[in-house]
Amino acid sequence: MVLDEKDNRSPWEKIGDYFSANSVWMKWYCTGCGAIEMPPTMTSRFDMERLGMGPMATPRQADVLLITGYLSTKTLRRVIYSYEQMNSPRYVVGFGSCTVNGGIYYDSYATINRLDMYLPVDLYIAGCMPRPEAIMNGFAKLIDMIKKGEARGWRHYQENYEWYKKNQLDSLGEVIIKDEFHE
Amino acid sequence: MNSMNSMISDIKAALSPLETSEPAFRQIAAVVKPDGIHGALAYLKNKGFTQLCILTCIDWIEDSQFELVYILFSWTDGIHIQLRARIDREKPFFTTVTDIFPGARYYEREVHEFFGVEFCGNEDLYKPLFLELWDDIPPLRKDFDPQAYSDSKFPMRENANEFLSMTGGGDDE
Amino acid sequence: MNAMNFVYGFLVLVAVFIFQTTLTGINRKVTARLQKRYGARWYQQFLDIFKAMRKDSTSHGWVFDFGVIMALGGIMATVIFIPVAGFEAFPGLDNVFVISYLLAVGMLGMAMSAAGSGNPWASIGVARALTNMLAYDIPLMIVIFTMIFAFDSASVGELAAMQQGMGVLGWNAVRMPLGGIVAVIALLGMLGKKPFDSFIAPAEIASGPMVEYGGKHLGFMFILHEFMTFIEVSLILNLFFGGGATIWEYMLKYAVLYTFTTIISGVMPRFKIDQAVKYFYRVPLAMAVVQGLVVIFTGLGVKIWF
Amino acid sequence: MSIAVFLAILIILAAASFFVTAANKKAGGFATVAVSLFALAMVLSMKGSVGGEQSFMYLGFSITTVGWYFSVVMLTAYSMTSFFNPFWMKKMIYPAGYNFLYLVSMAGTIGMFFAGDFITLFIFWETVVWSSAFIIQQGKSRKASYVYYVLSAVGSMATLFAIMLAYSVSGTFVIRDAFTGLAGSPGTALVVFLAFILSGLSKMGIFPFHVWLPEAHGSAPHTFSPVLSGGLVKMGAFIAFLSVTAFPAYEIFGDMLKIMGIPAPIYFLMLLGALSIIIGTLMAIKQEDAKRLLAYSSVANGGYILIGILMLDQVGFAGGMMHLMNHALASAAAFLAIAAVAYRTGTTKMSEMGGMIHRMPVTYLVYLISIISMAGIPPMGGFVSKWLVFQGLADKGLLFIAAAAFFGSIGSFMYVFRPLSAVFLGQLFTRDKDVREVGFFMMFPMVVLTLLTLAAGVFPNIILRVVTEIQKSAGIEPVTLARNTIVTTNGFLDAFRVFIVFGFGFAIAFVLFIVRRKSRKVGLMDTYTSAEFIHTPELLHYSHSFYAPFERLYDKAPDTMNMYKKISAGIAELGGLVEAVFYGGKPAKTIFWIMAAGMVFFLAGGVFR
Amino acid sequence: MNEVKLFLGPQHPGMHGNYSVHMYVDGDIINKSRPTPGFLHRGFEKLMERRLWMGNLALIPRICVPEPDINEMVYAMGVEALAGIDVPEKAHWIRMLVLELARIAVHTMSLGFIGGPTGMYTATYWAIAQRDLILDLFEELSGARIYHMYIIPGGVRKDLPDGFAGHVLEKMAELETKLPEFGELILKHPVIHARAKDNIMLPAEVVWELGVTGVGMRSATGLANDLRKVKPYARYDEVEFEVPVAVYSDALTRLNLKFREIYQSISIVRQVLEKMPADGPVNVPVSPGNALRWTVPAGMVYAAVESSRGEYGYFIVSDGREKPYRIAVRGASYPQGLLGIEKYLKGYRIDDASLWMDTMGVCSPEIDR
Repeated sequence: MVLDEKDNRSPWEKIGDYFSANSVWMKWYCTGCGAIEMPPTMTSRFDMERLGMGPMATPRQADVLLITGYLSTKTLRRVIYSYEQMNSPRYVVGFGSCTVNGGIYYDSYATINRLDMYLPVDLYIAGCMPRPEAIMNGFAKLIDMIKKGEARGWRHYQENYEWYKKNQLDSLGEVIIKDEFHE
Repeated sequence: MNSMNSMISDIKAALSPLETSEPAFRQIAAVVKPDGIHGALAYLKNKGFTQLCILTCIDWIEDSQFELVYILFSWTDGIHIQLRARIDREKPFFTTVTDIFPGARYYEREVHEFFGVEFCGNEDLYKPLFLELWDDIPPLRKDFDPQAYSDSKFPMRENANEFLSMTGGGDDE
Repeated sequence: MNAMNFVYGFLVLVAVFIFQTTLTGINRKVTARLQKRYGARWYQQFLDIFKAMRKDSTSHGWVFDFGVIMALGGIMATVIFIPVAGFEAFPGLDNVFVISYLLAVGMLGMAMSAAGSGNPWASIGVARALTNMLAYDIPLMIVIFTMIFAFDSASVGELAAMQQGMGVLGWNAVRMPLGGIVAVIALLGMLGKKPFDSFIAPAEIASGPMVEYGGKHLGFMFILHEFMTFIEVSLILNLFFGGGATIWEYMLKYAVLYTFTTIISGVMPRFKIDQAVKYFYRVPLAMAVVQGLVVIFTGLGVKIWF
Repeated sequence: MSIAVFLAILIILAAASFFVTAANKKAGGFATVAVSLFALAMVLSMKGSVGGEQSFMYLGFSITTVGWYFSVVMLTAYSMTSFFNPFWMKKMIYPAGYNFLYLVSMAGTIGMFFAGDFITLFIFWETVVWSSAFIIQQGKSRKASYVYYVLSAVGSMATLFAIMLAYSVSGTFVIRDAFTGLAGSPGTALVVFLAFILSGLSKMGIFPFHVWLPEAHGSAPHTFSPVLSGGLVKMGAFIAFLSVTAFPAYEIFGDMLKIMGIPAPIYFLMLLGALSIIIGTLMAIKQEDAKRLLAYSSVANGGYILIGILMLDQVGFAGGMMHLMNHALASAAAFLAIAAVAYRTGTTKMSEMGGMIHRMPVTYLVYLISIISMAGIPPMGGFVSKWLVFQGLADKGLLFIAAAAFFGSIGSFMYVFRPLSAVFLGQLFTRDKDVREVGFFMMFPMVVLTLLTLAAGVFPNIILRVVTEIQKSAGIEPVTLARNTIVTTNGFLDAFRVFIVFGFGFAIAFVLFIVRRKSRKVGLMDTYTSAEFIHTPELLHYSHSFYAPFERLYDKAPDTMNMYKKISAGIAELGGLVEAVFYGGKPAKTIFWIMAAGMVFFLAGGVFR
Repeated sequence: MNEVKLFLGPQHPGMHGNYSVHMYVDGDIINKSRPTPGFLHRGFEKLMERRLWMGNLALIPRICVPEPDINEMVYAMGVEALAGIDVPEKAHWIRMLVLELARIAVHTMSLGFIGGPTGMYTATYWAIAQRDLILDLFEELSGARIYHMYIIPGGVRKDLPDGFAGHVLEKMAELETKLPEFGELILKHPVIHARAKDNIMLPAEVVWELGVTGVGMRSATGLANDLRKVKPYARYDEVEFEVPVAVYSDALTRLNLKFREIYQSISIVRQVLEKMPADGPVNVPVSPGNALRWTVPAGMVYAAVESSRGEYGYFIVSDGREKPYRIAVRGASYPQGLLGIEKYLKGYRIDDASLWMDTMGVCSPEIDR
C-alpha cells in the first residue's frame, strides 16, 4: 500500500467507515502473553467499551484480530485460518515486540519473528507487554485510522494474497493441518 | 518426619546408588543404574514419595549420554529426591514408569518429543504433543541450533522502512 | 385493510426500532454502572447494528440466508400486531395466541438458519433455546390462559385497556400477584436474560446460534433481537401492567420494566438448561397453577375486586 | 353410483391391481395411483348426495357430511401417498399383495365412514385392520405388526361388545337409534360408551394405547406410514365423533358429576387426550428415528383431535375437526418427505444423515411447511385449528387440559425441529455427496399436500364451512364464520390478513437483505471450530441425543411399553406356573396327587364335621 | 454419527489462554477428551540454555503469565542453592511480600474469572479491577505491572520504595472491605451453587494418581500440603498462617479455599511488613564480577515453591559456565492440564467443560512453556 494514497472513498464508504470505527469488535483469542492485559483493559478500570469495543466469540462476528504477543507456529496456523474466516473489513493489531521482530524469542525454534509476513498488520502496539493505557491508546489510534480509511490491511491481504500465502507456506509447511486426529 | 540423614542412609541401603548427594535444603540426589530406576521408584513410592514432580532429561552430548531425571516429593517428610540415571544417547530406549506413576505419561511424551527418548509401553508416544509438523531433530538436544532453524524458517525484519512501505502503518502525523 | 395500514405498520417498525435500540443502549449503560464502569455511549447499539450491516458477510447456502429473512420477517409482522397504548396498525389482529405463535416463526427461522450453517455449536444453541422456550412458556401460558378465561377476551389490546382506569390496582400483576411474578420470571426467560441465557452462553457454546453470523446476517440478528425484545416486553406490559393509556406512559412503563430485567440479569450467573427447566417447572409452574385455580374457582382478583 | 357398487368396483380394481403388479411391478404401482385418484374423484363428487340412505343386502350405508369429510381426508392421504408406490415396488417383499391390500384397505375406510349401521361399521373396520396389519408386516419388523394387531383387536372386541350390549338394550343396529335407545339406562350407557370409544382411542393412539403407533409407523413400509398417520389414525377420530354425537354423550351423562361443566366420563377421556399430548411430545423429543418421531407426534396430535371433538361445542369441536384435516395433510407430507429422503439415502435414522437440503431442497421445503403446520405456527393450517382448540379450552376454563395443550404445542417446536436440523440442515455427509432430488412424480404429491396445508392456513374457512355443516348435523351451534374471519367468544382470527402482514414483514426483510452487499459463499466445513482443523463432516454434525439435557430429566420415567411387557411377562409366568404344576413331569402323577389331596380333604371334612 | 467433535479452544470464549481440548460429545456428555497443548510453546527450556544466568531473568517471568513472580523466586532459589550463597535477611521478607501479593492478585483474578464460565460477568468486572490495584503496587515496587523481574538470584533488585509499606496496608484494608462483597456475589449465590456445588469433583485418589498439588490437593485430601508449610522457603516458617483444607473437592469448595487463602495472604503480608528488618542489604552477587559474567558452580538442583495452583519447580543444571546447561520447568497445572483432561474431563457435560478448566486451575503457558 502506498503511503500518500489519496482519500478516494465514496461518501457511503465514509459513513460506513464511521460506523466501523466506532464499533470495533475484537475476537476473543488469547494468542500470547499480552492477553493478560486484556482483562484489565476490558473491565471496570480501563473500560474498553467506552470506545465501542467489545469481545466477540467467533471470527465471523469480529472486526479486529488482536495478536497479543508471540505466535508459535502452531498458533499461527490457527490465527491465519481464523483470520480468513473473518469478514471484511477486518483489522489486525500486533501487540508487543514479539509481533514486530520476535522480541526476546528471536531465536526460538517455535515462534515466528515478524507477523506482517503472514498477516497484514494495521497497527503495532509497542511494549512487552503493552500496558492497558498503551492498548487503549493504540485502539484510539486504530479507530482514527479506520475513520480516515487508512486501515486497509485486509485489502492489502486480498491484493497480495499470493505473497502472503507463499510466506505462510514457507514458514509453516501447511496452514490447514490435514491430520485432524493429531491429539 | 524422618530426618534427612536417616533417609539418605535408607536410600543407600536399599537402592545401592552409584552416588548420593544433598544439593539443597531437604533435597537428596541419587544416581542409579538405568535398570534400577523402576525398583527405586517403587521403593520410594512406598516410603512416602507419592508425588512425581517432574520427569525430565539432560543431554550430555560430550559423554554421548542422556540423563533421565525423576524428581519425587514426599509430602509427609517434605523432602525432594532427584533420581537420575544415564542411558546411551545413540540408543535412547527406556521403559515407561506409568505403571508406578500414571502421571508420568505426558512427561514421557514430552521427553520423547524434545529429546527423542523412547519409552516402551507408553502407547501415545508417537503422537505429537507440543510441536506440530516438526521436521528436524528433537529440539532440546544440544546439537540442535534454534537460531539456525529460526533463521531458515522465520524471516527476520531487516529494517524499519520496509514495514512502513509495506503496510502503511507508519504514517503517524 | 388498506394501504394506510401498511404505512402505519412500517412507521411502527421504524419507531419501535429507534425506541428499543436506544433503550438497549441505555441499558448497556445501566449494566456498565452495575459493573462499576462508564460503559458504551447511549447510541452504541445503533453503531453496532449499522456497522454489522455495513460489513461483508459469509453465507453457508440459501437456507442460511432464507432463515434470516424469514426470522426478521416473522418478527416484524409480529411487531406490527402489538398494540401500543391503544394504537394498532392492523386493528383486531392482536390475539394473544397469534402473537405468541407468530413469534415462533421468527424463532424457527433463526433456528433454521443457525442450524443451516452446519456448525454444531449453533445446533446445540438452538436445542437449548427451544428447550428454554418450553420451560418458560408453560407457566406463562397458564397464567395468560387464566386471564383469557377470566376476562373473556384473547385480545392483547382489550386486555390492556381493561386494566386501565383503576391505577395500579387495575393491573393484572396486582390482581393476580402470583401470575405477575410468573410473568416477570418468564420475561427473563423470554428475553434470554441471565440466569436463563444458556442458549447463547459464550463460554460454553461460543454464543450458540449466533456462532456463524457475521456482517449483514449478524446485523439482521441484532435488529431481530431488538424487535423480539419489544414484542416480549410489550406482551408482558400489556397483559400484566396495564399497557399505557398514552404513548408516554407506555414508554415509561416499558423502560422501567425492561431496565428492571436488565438489573436482575446483571447480578445473575446462568443456569444450565436443564436447571432452568427444573426451576421453571418447580416454582413458577406451581405459582401459575395456583393462580389459575384461584381465579377460575374463586374469581378472586377478577370478580372479587374492589 | 351407490356406495355398494362403488366399493365393489374398488375391490375389483384392487384385485386387478394384484394381477397387474404380478405382471409388471411398476405398472401395478401406477395402477394404485389411478385407482386411488379415481376414488378421490368419486368421493368428492358425492358431496351433492349427502343425506342419502342406501342399503345393499345386509349392509346399510348413510351418506353424511362427516363421512364425506373423513373420506376426503382419508383418500387425500391414500391418493397422494400412492404416487410413491411405483418407485418402492422393488423394495417390497410382496409387491402384488401390497398393492392389493393398499386398495382394499382404502375401500374399507370408505365403507366404514359411510356405514349406516353397526354391522357395516364393524365389517369394514375389520377389513381395514386386517389389510393394514398385513401391509405393516411387509416393513422392517414383524413385531410391529403384532403390536398393531393386538391393540386393534382389543379395540375391535370392545366395539363388538359395545354393539352387542347396545343391541341388547335398544334392539337395533342402526347407529343413532341404537345409541339413543340407551338413554334410559345410564349405567349400561356408560359401559357402552367406554367400550365403544375404546376402539377409537386405540386406533388414534391415545394413551395408554399409543404404543402401537411408533412401532407400526416406524417399521411400516415407507410408503404406508403416511397413510397410517395421515389416514388410518383418523378412523379413531371417527369413532370418537360417533361416540359423542350419535351417542349423545353430553345428554346421557348430563346428570353425572360435572367438572367445569363437562361430564366426568368425557372429562376423563379428555384427560387421556391431554396425557397423550404430553407423552407423545416427550417421547417424540427423544426419538432417534425420524419416522418414530413423527409417529409420536401423531400421538400428540391425536390428543388435540380427541380433546377438540370431545368438547362438542362451537369452537373447540371445530378446531378438533379441522385439526384432523390439517394433521392429515401435514403428517402425510412430513412422512412422504422422510420417505423421499429414505428413498435416496436408505435410512431414516437421524444421526446417519445431514445436510440433505443441499441435495433435496424441494423435499426440505415440503418438510418445513408441514412441520410449521404441525407445530401450529402461522400461516399454516395447523395454527388455525390449534387456535380454535385453545379458544375452546379458554372458553371453558379447562386449565389442566390447556396446560397439556400448551406443552404439546411448544414441545412440538422441539421435536419437529429435530429432523429438520439433523436430516436436512447441518453437514452433508461424505457418503451422500452425490444424492439427487427425487423425481417429479414423487415430488408432485408432496408439493400438492404442501400447497393444501398452506391453503388451509390462509383460507381456513374453506374447511371450516364443511365443519359447520357437520356441527349443524350434530346439533350444535356452528362456529361463526365471516368472509375471511373466524369469530369466537374470546376474539377473532383473520388468517388471511395474518398471512398478508406476515408477507409484508417478509418483504421488508427481503428488501433489506438484498440491498446490502452480496455475501461470500463458503463451504459448510468452513465454519467456526474454535480455530481448530477438522475435515470429517460426520464429526461436525450435531444430531444424536439432540435434546440430551432435557431428555435426561425424564429418562427414568416409566415406559408404557415396558409396563405392557411386564404384564405380559407376569401372565406368561403365571401360565408357566400352572403349566409346571400340571404338566411338569407326568400329568398322570399330578392328577393323582390332586385327587388324593381332594380325597383326604373330603374324608377329613367328613370326620371332623 | 453418534458423536460430534467439539473444540474447546484455542479460540473459544470458554478457554482462558491459548489451549485446546478436543471433545467427542454425545448429546452434551463428553465421551472422550484430548488435551492439545503447544499453542504457547516457545521453547523456553532451549532458549534458557542460550542465555546468560542474568539474561534469563528477562525470560523466566514469561513462562507463567498470570503469576510470573514464582518463576523469579524459583529460579533465584535454584541458582542460590547451586552457588551456595545466603540471601540477605531483608531480601527474604521482601520476596515473601511480593509472592503473597502475587498470590492475592492471581486468586482474585481466578475468583473473578469464574464469571466467564458461569455468566456472572459482574464478578469478573469487579474482581479484575480489584486485582489491578495490586498491580499498581507492583508497579510502584518494580516499575512493571506484570513482569517484574524483581526477585533476582542473590536477593531482590532493589529496596522497597519509600512509603511502600503504607500503600500496601492501605490496599489490603481496602481489599478486606471488598472481599465480603465478592463472597456474597460469587460464593453464596444460589445459581453459582447450582452450577458449582457437587460438580466437577476431584476425589483424593485422583489427586494422588495424577499428582495434582495446590488447592486441588488440599481441597480433596484434607491435608495441609502446602510447600510453605511442608518445606518452608524464604521466611515462611517465621510467619503464622493457616492452610485452608477440605475433604470434599467440588468446584465450589476449591473456590472457597482460594477465597480463604486470600485472607491468609493478607495476614501474611501484614506480618511481613511488621517483622521485616528495617535496614540491611537486599542482594548479594551470585558470583564475583560483572553480572553478565556470572558463573554458577556445576551441579543439579530442583527448586520448588507453592504457586497459586500448586508446586511450581525448576530443575536447574549447571556445568559451571556463564549459561545454564539445562533448565526444566515443572508447571503447576501440568498434571491436571494434560492427563487430568484426558482421563477425568470425560463424563462431564459441555456446559461444565469451561468450569472444569477454570476451577481445576489449568494454566496453558506453564504447560506449554
